[in-house]
Parts: sequence; structure tokens; C-alpha cells
Amino acid sequence: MKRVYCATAEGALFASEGKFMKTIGAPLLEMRNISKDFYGNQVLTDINFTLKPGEILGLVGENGAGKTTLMKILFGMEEIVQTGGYGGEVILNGKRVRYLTPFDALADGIGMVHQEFSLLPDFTASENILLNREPKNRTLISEVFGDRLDRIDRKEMHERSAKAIAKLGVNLEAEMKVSDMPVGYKQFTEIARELSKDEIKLLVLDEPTAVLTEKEADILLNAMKNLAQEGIAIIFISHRLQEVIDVCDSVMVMRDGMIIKNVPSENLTIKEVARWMVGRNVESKERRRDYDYKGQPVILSLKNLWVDMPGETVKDVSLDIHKGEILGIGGLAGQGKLGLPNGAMGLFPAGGEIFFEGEPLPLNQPRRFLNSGMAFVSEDRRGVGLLLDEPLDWNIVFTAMQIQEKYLKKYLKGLIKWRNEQEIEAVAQQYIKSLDIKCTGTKQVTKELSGGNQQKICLAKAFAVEPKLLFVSEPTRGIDIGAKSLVLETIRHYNEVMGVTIVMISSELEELRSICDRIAIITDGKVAGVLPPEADATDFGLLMVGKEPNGENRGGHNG
Amino acid sequence: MVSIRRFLNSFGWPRIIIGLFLLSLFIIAPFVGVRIGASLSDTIIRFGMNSVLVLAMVPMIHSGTGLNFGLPLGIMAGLLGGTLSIELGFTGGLSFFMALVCATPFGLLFGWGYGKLLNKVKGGEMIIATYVGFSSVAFMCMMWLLLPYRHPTMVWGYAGKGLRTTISTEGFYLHALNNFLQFRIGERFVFPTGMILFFALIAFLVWAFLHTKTGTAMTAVGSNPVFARASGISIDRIRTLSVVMSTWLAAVGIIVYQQSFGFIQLYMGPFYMALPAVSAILIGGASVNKASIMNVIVGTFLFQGILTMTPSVMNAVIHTDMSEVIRIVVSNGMILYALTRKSEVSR
Amino acid sequence: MIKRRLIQLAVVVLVILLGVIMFIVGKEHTILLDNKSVEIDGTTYNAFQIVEVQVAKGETLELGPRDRDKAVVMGQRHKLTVTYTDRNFEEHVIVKKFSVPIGESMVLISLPVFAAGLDQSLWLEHYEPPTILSLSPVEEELVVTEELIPLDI
Amino acid sequence: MSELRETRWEKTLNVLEKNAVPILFLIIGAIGIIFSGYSMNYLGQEIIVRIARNSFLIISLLIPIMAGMGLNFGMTLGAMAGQIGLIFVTDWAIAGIPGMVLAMIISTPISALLGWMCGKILNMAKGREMVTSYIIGFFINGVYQLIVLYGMGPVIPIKDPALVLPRGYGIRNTVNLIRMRRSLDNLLAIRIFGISIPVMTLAVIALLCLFIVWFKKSKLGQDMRAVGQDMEVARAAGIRVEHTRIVSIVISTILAGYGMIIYLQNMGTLNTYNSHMQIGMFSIAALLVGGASVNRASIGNVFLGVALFHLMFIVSPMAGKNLIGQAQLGEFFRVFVSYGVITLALVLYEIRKRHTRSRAGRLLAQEQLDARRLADD
Repeated sequence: MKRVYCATAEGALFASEGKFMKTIGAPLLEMRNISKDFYGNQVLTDINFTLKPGEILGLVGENGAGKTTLMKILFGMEEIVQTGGYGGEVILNGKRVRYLTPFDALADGIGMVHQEFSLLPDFTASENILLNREPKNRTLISEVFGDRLDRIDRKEMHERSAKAIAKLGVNLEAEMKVSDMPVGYKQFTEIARELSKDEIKLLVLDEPTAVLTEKEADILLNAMKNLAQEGIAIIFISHRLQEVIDVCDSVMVMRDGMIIKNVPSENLTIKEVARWMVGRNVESKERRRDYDYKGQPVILSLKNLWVDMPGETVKDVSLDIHKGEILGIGGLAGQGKLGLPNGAMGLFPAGGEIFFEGEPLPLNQPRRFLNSGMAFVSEDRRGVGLLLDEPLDWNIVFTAMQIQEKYLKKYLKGLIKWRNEQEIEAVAQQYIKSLDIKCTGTKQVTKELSGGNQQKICLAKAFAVEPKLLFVSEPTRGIDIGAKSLVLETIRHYNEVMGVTIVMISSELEELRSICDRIAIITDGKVAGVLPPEADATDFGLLMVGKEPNGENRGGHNG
Repeated sequence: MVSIRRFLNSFGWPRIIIGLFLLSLFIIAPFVGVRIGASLSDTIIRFGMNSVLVLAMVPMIHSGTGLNFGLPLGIMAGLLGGTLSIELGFTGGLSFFMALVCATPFGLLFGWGYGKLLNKVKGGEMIIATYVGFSSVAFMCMMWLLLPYRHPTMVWGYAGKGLRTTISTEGFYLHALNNFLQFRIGERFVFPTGMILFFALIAFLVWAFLHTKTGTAMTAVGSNPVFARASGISIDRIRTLSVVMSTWLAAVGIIVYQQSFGFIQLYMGPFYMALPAVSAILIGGASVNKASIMNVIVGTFLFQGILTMTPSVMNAVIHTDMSEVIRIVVSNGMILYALTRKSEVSR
Repeated sequence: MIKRRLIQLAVVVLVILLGVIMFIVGKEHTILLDNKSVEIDGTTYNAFQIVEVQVAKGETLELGPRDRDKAVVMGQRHKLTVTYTDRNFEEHVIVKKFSVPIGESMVLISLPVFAAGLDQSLWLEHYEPPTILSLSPVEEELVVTEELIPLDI
Repeated sequence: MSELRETRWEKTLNVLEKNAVPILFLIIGAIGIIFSGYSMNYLGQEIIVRIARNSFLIISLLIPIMAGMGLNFGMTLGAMAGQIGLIFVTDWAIAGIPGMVLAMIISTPISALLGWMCGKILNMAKGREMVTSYIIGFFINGVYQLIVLYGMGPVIPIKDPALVLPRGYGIRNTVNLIRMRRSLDNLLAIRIFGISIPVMTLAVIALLCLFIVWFKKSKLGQDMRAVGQDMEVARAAGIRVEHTRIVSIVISTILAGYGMIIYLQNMGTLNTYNSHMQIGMFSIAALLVGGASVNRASIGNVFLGVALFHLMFIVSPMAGKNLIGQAQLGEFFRVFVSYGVITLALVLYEIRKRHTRSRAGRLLAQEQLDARRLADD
């Protein structure tokens, strides 16, 4: 808490500097009505903004708001080029640019620090910072066999990397091995790598503070200010709104591929920004029942659950799930909402306790999870959800067959358990009808189906085991509108008709609000709060960025 | 046209080339005075001899444990079985049966340990399997010297102990299968009915297994282990099972081989036996993680066909026998082709 | 860039050159030493009663009349030392350098002519070893390609 | 990354596991020495000879390991190239050091070509480098036989009847290298307490070691280490990953060729159809015995490896004879051990890889526990 005030103080102080800087210099970067669609679905529409040298621009927005795509366009990432380029134009230093590879962008002095580290563990900081840009000395041998046999000038290397680190103002030993570094230092190394490029003009930082401790974050924020003063423009992508407001000259909020707001950061409040982020406070038209879950017994309860799922770490979640309810679990990507079901099922190493219908359930044993009468539709359809190389009927019946010995003929008193092709055929047909799965037949290989139909297969697989409780993770990710509503309908149907308790994990808040009885928001691996679906969108937004709706600071740094 | 091309791609160029090569050999043969009848029946006999060994690849490939370069380990079990049944004084057809019986416990035991090991080294199975095979052969070399065998037909005459390098199955299970219901067409074409039937039986068992609950699980593990795990299947258990099966099949395979070949080859004899089997199934259209009984049949026939035809035809045409070299190049070339293909599993 | 290409070219040339030199320097030559009387356009050069010959620093060979012996040497230029005693019991020592023409693997030196101090072309001639076609069929040796247990490594 | 708390037992286990192979071999060697009853002097001499003979070959394995391509079973390719070189110089009757140098010059382009092919193929089989390079060895061996057993004579002229098989084409099983036998070893060899030391050969090896050290410092060496750790990161930094990998194999193959020539000049006879296959396996075994692993190997490993491995190799037949009265047993034993050690080393490597992966989870668990403990008090 204390640090917030001081930070604000710095912020205020710095904001004025920022203003001063903005007044001078022509725009460094200008993006003119940028638009981008992936095979017809519009992800960016009419993006316009300018960035001056030494300006710090805060870029905030939910996942899928288009931040990443925008940056990819700026960098000319292959996938953009491959998916038919983009509309509009990017202007750098007054000249129109259109990069075909990231290397072109780097050459023009645009640097990016990604969320996930791209560092070599066995190399020292300086080796990483100057990777493939090492200072070299010619040798006689290199005259014969080419530049690659030049000798690396370690001394020069050390000096240059030390200089880059100094720019950051951190005391990071240039000859320290990355594998021995605390995570924050790795982050600094990444940034130092960009700074070591003399031509660097524009620096994009994607969630740099997410992995940092409070102190480290402060150091980084200060460093950013120093860099800005040296005339380096910075685009700062972060979910920690406090930091954004503190350090940025202006804040740009994106949603659904559009710029909602682009305003100076002076006297902005987190509340406002959060509202813009989560956006349209419209009541969704879907009829919403009011289900008295409190009246129902707890079917599943999680106690201090932690899950080691890379990128979705769950730190400490305690949650009670009531019989018959539809519980929504939301939150921003990387905060741990996906880790929850994966850990509960035991697909990733987990600890803590879970009780199903009062009975303690051992963790890390998918079998026990399934036997107890739960099922899980994974968000990773192709990786976990399906046998892509096998016919779809197999996919549907497999789990039920293995767990509950359904669809088997038994001979010699069950000594031989033979696949019962007729039954399999029948049940496959039934699901194909009820979920109207578009396919040539029950024997079609799964990988040939469209995303939506694959998703339906995953659901069918889960339904086939007739679970008491069903985890559904990102059920509508990457499938078209029609399929979306049908999937959601099916889920609600199973809940209401079969009385299956549903835990639905989704990054689309509106989706959750449309069908859930209550929604828990996971932030930084913990339950930030549980709200009724009709609660104000702003409150959800605040929970997602780790603030209590009542404005009291809660998130910030893993606090 | 498109459909043809797709078929060709799915079937794989090397197979077609090899198939055409074999075909051309058969066409040339009569013109250079090589008798089709004889060579055809040779091919069939060699097919019978090797088919079970090739079949031993299937379970492990199915469970995604990779090509079974560790085949020699199973063969060791088979050798133990064969020698034991002779040592115990069984003769004729019975000795064949007893060989199988004696080999089984070793097969299961070796397979179990081998499977446990391979579970510890997921990702590096193939190279390690190779060396497990080699080590086992070298280890058994010592055993053949030390084990207290006494049967006069097997041990060195002068020392009275230590097994000979090659032991004749004459009087024991020589042609125990070949001669069963054997018939001949013309004076040269002989059909080893018994051996083919035996293969059919074993093949059927494997096929049947793959249609049971556990078999289905095995296929799933091979096709997408994560999926299998998410369906509550213990991957390690299934993999171990598959390895045990493969090892046992190898043990049976070598005994079938010996009953037709006429000799038990000990010491370094079985050292390189994995490679022909591996390449055979690959020629048959299998990949590193997908294989079927059909692949086994097609592959074994093509591979053995080439092995029988090249020497005779080559000799007749250019009067030099390059068959050995051709074998090495074809078989290893085939394995290379399979290893360098992006493995078919789509993730 | 051009500069580098040139340097590389130079290196390649040097290596090839080195190869050639090695070929010449390392080539093994068999030198047959012949102590027979020969007649070259009229004049007869009689064989010595006894003669001592040394090629390069090799062992000293003793040849009687119509004797022939051989020395194996490496490289082209060599010193040939011939020591003999004539009728009036004077010992003569002739030391002369000679060089084996490139490519020759076997040459024959006629000592009497050599001793007479004539030109090299007269006393050093190419020698083609007679190819003996053996009537007894040579037994074919079996090629072993998979020897798995080496005796030593 | 904060330190993972492990019990002392776990720590000692880690240390043991890291050095399991060398320790094992020290024990085997010690036992062997006792039962073989060889004199220390004899053993010393033998070890020296073998260090001189084999080190060069083994060092050729280091560079691919640096580039993260594992043990280069494809070094046999280089060995074949070296042998082809030797066959030619023997036919041309080039003797001594010149013969060796010429053989090396001939082998270089062949090695380079084969190595380049090998590298290309290995790039198609990422993650399966070892088994693939191993099969490549067999494949090229087939081609080698095609050339040497059928090509040499009719197609490639070979005059010397001592080389060609009686049937008129193809090289004999063994080629006598009497012309260059020990020519390098005996060059200014010295004797110390009755042990003769091939100074020149050792000097050449020392030179190679210097090259390796220097190479690590070069840009290419740096790139290789980068590629070895993480291809994607290296690629993102603009390093030509594929090219780098190919180069590492090419260098290794060429060095292997030279190594083979040095090895054979000491042996004095070339076993035309087997030397190369055998040497590949034994070199790798020796390196692993020296405590190297699939992703880490140093020059130290090489020399320790040669010493320990060959100690075992020398003593086992005699030890076998004295123990069970069968020298053959000892010969089988050393073959078994050679294959066994490769198996063991590969297994340990894979296990260690998983072990490090699981540490992350344990670390998180530990942090959670700590957090809760703090919360409790």
C-alpha cells in the first residue's frame, strides 16, 4: 500500500516531465487506421495513434483486445505477413515502413521484450545481451574460413553489456549466469539486450512487471523514466493499472480490436481505466435464472490448492462449489484460471486438498478424478482433448470405455473385453445428432473436423461419462458464433436437465455473465473475489487487475 | 489424378520404388535363367521365418514407444528357450512347443525390465533400445560360456562345457512348422503351410488384442499420450505392457526362424537382427508411431523378396553378388527415411 | 570480399601443392643394382669381380659378377656410392647423386656403366617387373564385413 | 531461481550420479589390474600408446556435443574417408609422414562432403539426432562397401596386387600399412623409465586441444553453444541454426578422418571393412567413460576416458583367464562393458533431464509451504 502513494508521487512528478517532453519533437511512430482480419474475422479496426520520442504510452486491454496483434503488426511478424498482411500504414520518423520480418524492425531501432523469456540459461548476462551481436576481432583463420571464425572480444563485450545494464540502473553482474538469476534479473537482462542496441528508439515492454517483486518493479519503472528522458519512446503493456497510471504519459485502452480511449494519464483513476477495459456495461439479453446455490450442498471444495502449470500457476485457491450451480471462473490470461481445472484433475503437479462430496480426493491422479464422477473438457482441444488421428467415434466413447467399461462385449466372465462396434456406432450417431456435429460419418478422422465440431466432440466425450460435475475450459475459444451459442446452450441444457454441476472457465466475461450463477475471478493465482453475474462490469475489471471493487488496493505486486 | 497422387503420397515413394524394383526382378528372372517357382517359394519361406520377428515391432510402435531396436533382447529369451528345451531332452515337434514354453517366462521378465527402463527415458527410447539390445547380446555371450549346459549336441566337444556358436536344430524342432501340411506345386514350388498358419495365428492374436479395451488404450497412448492420460490411463503401464508383448513376440519369432533355418546362432549371431525387422515393417508402410498387421505382411514380403531375388538375378546378370551391399543400403535407407519424416502425429 | 576469395583460393592451391610435394617426397622407389657386363655402341663395360654399393644411407651391398640386388628408397634424389678395386688393386670410390624420374616405382642401375662415368640416361633405366601368371589357382579370400569383436582398438 | 532444499542424501546422490560412470570404471579397472597381474610398467606403456592412438578420434566428438547434437555416431563417416585416403596412398606407395599428410589431404574433401550430408539429414530429424546419425553410419557403410568392395579395381584404378582381392576387384580384408607404420609415433620418441613416449603424436593432439579451446572462443563456437542450448532463441537472435549445426558435424567428421589416420599409423594394419564401425562405438564408449554426457563433454573427459576405458580393455582378457580360465570370457566382457557403458550413460542422461524438470514443481511446492508456514505464525 505504502508504495502506491510514493509511486503516485513519482508519477505526478514525472507526468510533468512527460508533458515537457511531449511538447518537443515530431512524432516518432504513427499508426494510421490500421486494420487486420484473420480470414474474415476482424481483430483490429481503424487503429490511430502517435508516439513521440521519450513518450511512455500505457497500452491496456483484456486478452484478445488486440494488443498483441497490434504489436505483431508493428514488428512485421511472419504470421501477420502469412495471413495476408494488414490495412493502414505505419510511419516511423516520418517515413512509411512495412516490415516483413522482425529483423527489419530491430534494424530500425524498435525493440521488444516479450512476456516469456528468450534467454540462454548457460550463458552469462552479457553473452545473452549481445547474443549474435558480439564484438569481434579478425584473425588470420577468419580470413580463410570467413567471419564466423573471428575471435570474440570478451573485454569489449563485458564493457558494452555493463553499459547497457547501467542504463537500467540495476546492479546486475554482467558475468552472472542466467540460470543462477532470480526471475527479476532475467527480465532486466531481456531489457538490457534491447538497450544494448545503440540505434534503439522505441521499446515495447509486454507485461514486464508481472514476474517482478515489488522492489524490482520499482527499479524497472524508474529505469523506464530514465530511458524516456534519454528520448527513447516506450510502449508499456501491463495489467497493473496502478503502474501504468504512475509511469505513463498517456494511457491507451483497447477492446475488441478498437481503441476505446487514448488519454493523458494525469488524474486518471484505476476505476475509470478498468471500466473502459471490460467495457460495455450492457445487461446481456439471455434470460438469467436465479439459482439458490447456497441452499445446495457443497459438491466440490478446494482447499489451498496450488498447481504448477507453466504460465498458469495457481498459488493458493480455496473455493466451494455447490451442487447444481454453474460457476464461472474468469480472469486475465496467465493469472491461473486455467491452472485450476488442470490441477484439480491432476494433469499438472498440484498440492493442497480437494474434497468431492465430502470425500477427500487424492491429487495428481486423473483416474481417481474421473472415477469419482467428474469430467473435464480441456481448453487445449488438439493437445489434450482429442485423438486427432483416430475416428471421431473413438474420441467420443474412449474415456467412458476406459473408465466405466461401457461399449464393451465381455467374454469368459469379462476376461476378454471386446470393443462393441455397434454400440459405439450408435452412441456416436446419437451425439452427432444431438449436438449436430458436421461430419461425413462416425469414422471420419477427427483432425479433419472444424474447430467448432471438434469442440462438440470434446463435450460429447465428457457427456458420455455422465459426470456429476463438469469442468469446461474455454468452451468457445476459436469457434464461430453459431457453434458458440449452441455449445453454451448444450452446457446449460445439461446443467438444467441432467442436473450436472458445471464449472466453466472462460476469458470472455460476457459469456460467463450470460450463463453462470456466480463468477469467481482468479488473479495472480488466487481468488480475487466472487461476484454475481449482474454485478457492475467495472468491479469485474477491478478484480481482474487485483483491486477490490471498493477501491482498496489489493493486487499490485502479488500482495 | 489428385486421388492417385494422394494415394502415392500416403503410400510413400520409397515403398513404390522398392515394390517396382522387386517386380522388375521377378520379370527379369526368367530371362536370365532364374526359376520363378524356386525363388518364389524361397521368398515365402523367408517370409514365414521373419514375419513374427517383424510382428514384434507392432505393439511398441502402437504404444508410441518407437521402433523396437531392442529386438535382440527378446531374441535372447528365445535362444534361452530353444537351448533349454534341447537341454531338457525334448525332441521333434514337442521340443518346438517346449521351446516356446521355456522362452515365455524369460520373454516376460526381460520385457518387463526393458519396459520399465524405457519408461524412464521417454524421448530417447530408440537409441537406448539399440544399446540395450547390443548389451544384452554381449552379456549373453558370457552366459553361453558360463551357463551349465551339458547336452552333447550343444556344448564344445573338447571342453565339454560352453555352448557352440551354432547348434543344429536337426532332430529337434527343425521344420517342425514348415513340414506341417506342406504341399508342393511343380517340382520347385514348396509352400510351408504350417509356418504361415502359425504366423496367421500369432498375427490374429495381436489383431484381436488391439480390439480389446486395453488394446484400444494402447493405440490411444501411441496416438496422443496426453489424451490418454486425461482419460485416466496409466501411460507407463500400457507402455510396459506393449514392450513385454514385443519382447515375447521376438522370442517366439526367433524360434520360428530357427525351426526353418535349421540352426540356433548364439554369441554375436543375433547382434544386428533388429535392423532388418525394423526396415521391413517400415517398408511395409509403418511410421515411427503407426503400424498395422498389413504393414507387417507387405513389408516382410517386399523386404525378403528383395533379399532372395537380388543375389540370384544379380549373379545371373553381372556375375557379381552385390546383394549384401544392396541389403544394407535399402534397409538402412528405409530407416533413415522414416526417422527423417515429420512423425505423423498431428499435435 | 574479393581479397578473401583470393586468400581462400591461395590456401586451396597451397594444400594441393603440399599434396603434390608429399607425393614426390614420400614416393617409395625400388632401385635394382645390376653388376653385369653390358655393351653400349661397341664399347663393352665389364662386370666387376666384386663391388660394394650403397644407396643413400642404406646398408652396403656386395655384388659379384652377374649379381643383382635391390635397395628401397623414399623420394627422388639420392647418393649412390660405389666402391671397387680395379686390376691393379687400386680402390676406387665413386660417389654420385642421381634422381629417380617421377612416377617410376622401379629402376635398374647398371654399375659398370655407372662406374664408367657415363650419362645417367645410359646407366639408369626403367624396369618393369615381369608379371608372373601363376598356374596354380589362387584361393579366393572371404570378405568379412561384420566383425563385431575386435582383438584390439 | 531460489535454491531448492535437498537432504544431504539427495545431494550426495546427485554427485554420485554425475560421476557414476568414471567411478564404476575405476573399480572395474582396479579389480582387473589385481587379477590380470600385469606389471605397472606394462600397463603404463599400454595406456600411453592408447592415449596417443585414440585421443584424436575421441576429441572429434566434442564439437557436435557443443552444438547440442549429442554423440556423433556419424564419426564413422570420417573414419571411412580416412581409410579411403590410406588405401590410395598405400597403392601409390607413399611412405612415412608424407604418406600420412597426403592421406589426410585426400580424406578432407570426402569427410567434408559426407559430414555435410549427415548434417543435412540430422536437421531433418531434430530430437532424434543420435539414433539417426547411428543409422547414417550404417547406410554410408553400405555405400563404402559398394565403392571399396566393388568399385575399386574396375572403376577406381588400384594397381598394387597386394591390395586387390585375388578375384581382381575390391580391396582385401586387411591392408598392410607397413610403409607408414608408427612413422609419427617414432618421430622423436623418448623413453622415460623404460616407457617410450610418442612425443610427436602427443604434440599433434595437444595442438588439436588448443584448437578446440580457441574454437570455443570464436564466434562460431559461441553460436554453437547458443544453438546447443535453445535453437529457437538462437534463431530469434538471427543465428543460422541449421547451417551452424551442419558445420559442427562437418568439422567433427573431418577431424575424425584425421584421427583415423593417426590411429591406423599406430596399428600398422587397416581392417578394411570393420575398423571404422568398431572405432565409432569404442570412441564414444571411451568418451562416456571419461564422465562426459550427451550434452556436456570436455577435453578432460577425453583423456580420463581413454585411460580408464583402455585400462579395462587391456586387463579384462587376462583377468578373465585367471579368474575362470577363459580369455574369451574377458573379450566378451569388455565388449559387453563397452555397450553397457553407452547404455548406462544415455539412460542417466535422460533421467537427469527429467529430474531437473521435476525440480521446478518441487520448488513451487516448497514456496507454497513456506508461505503457509509464515501465514501460520
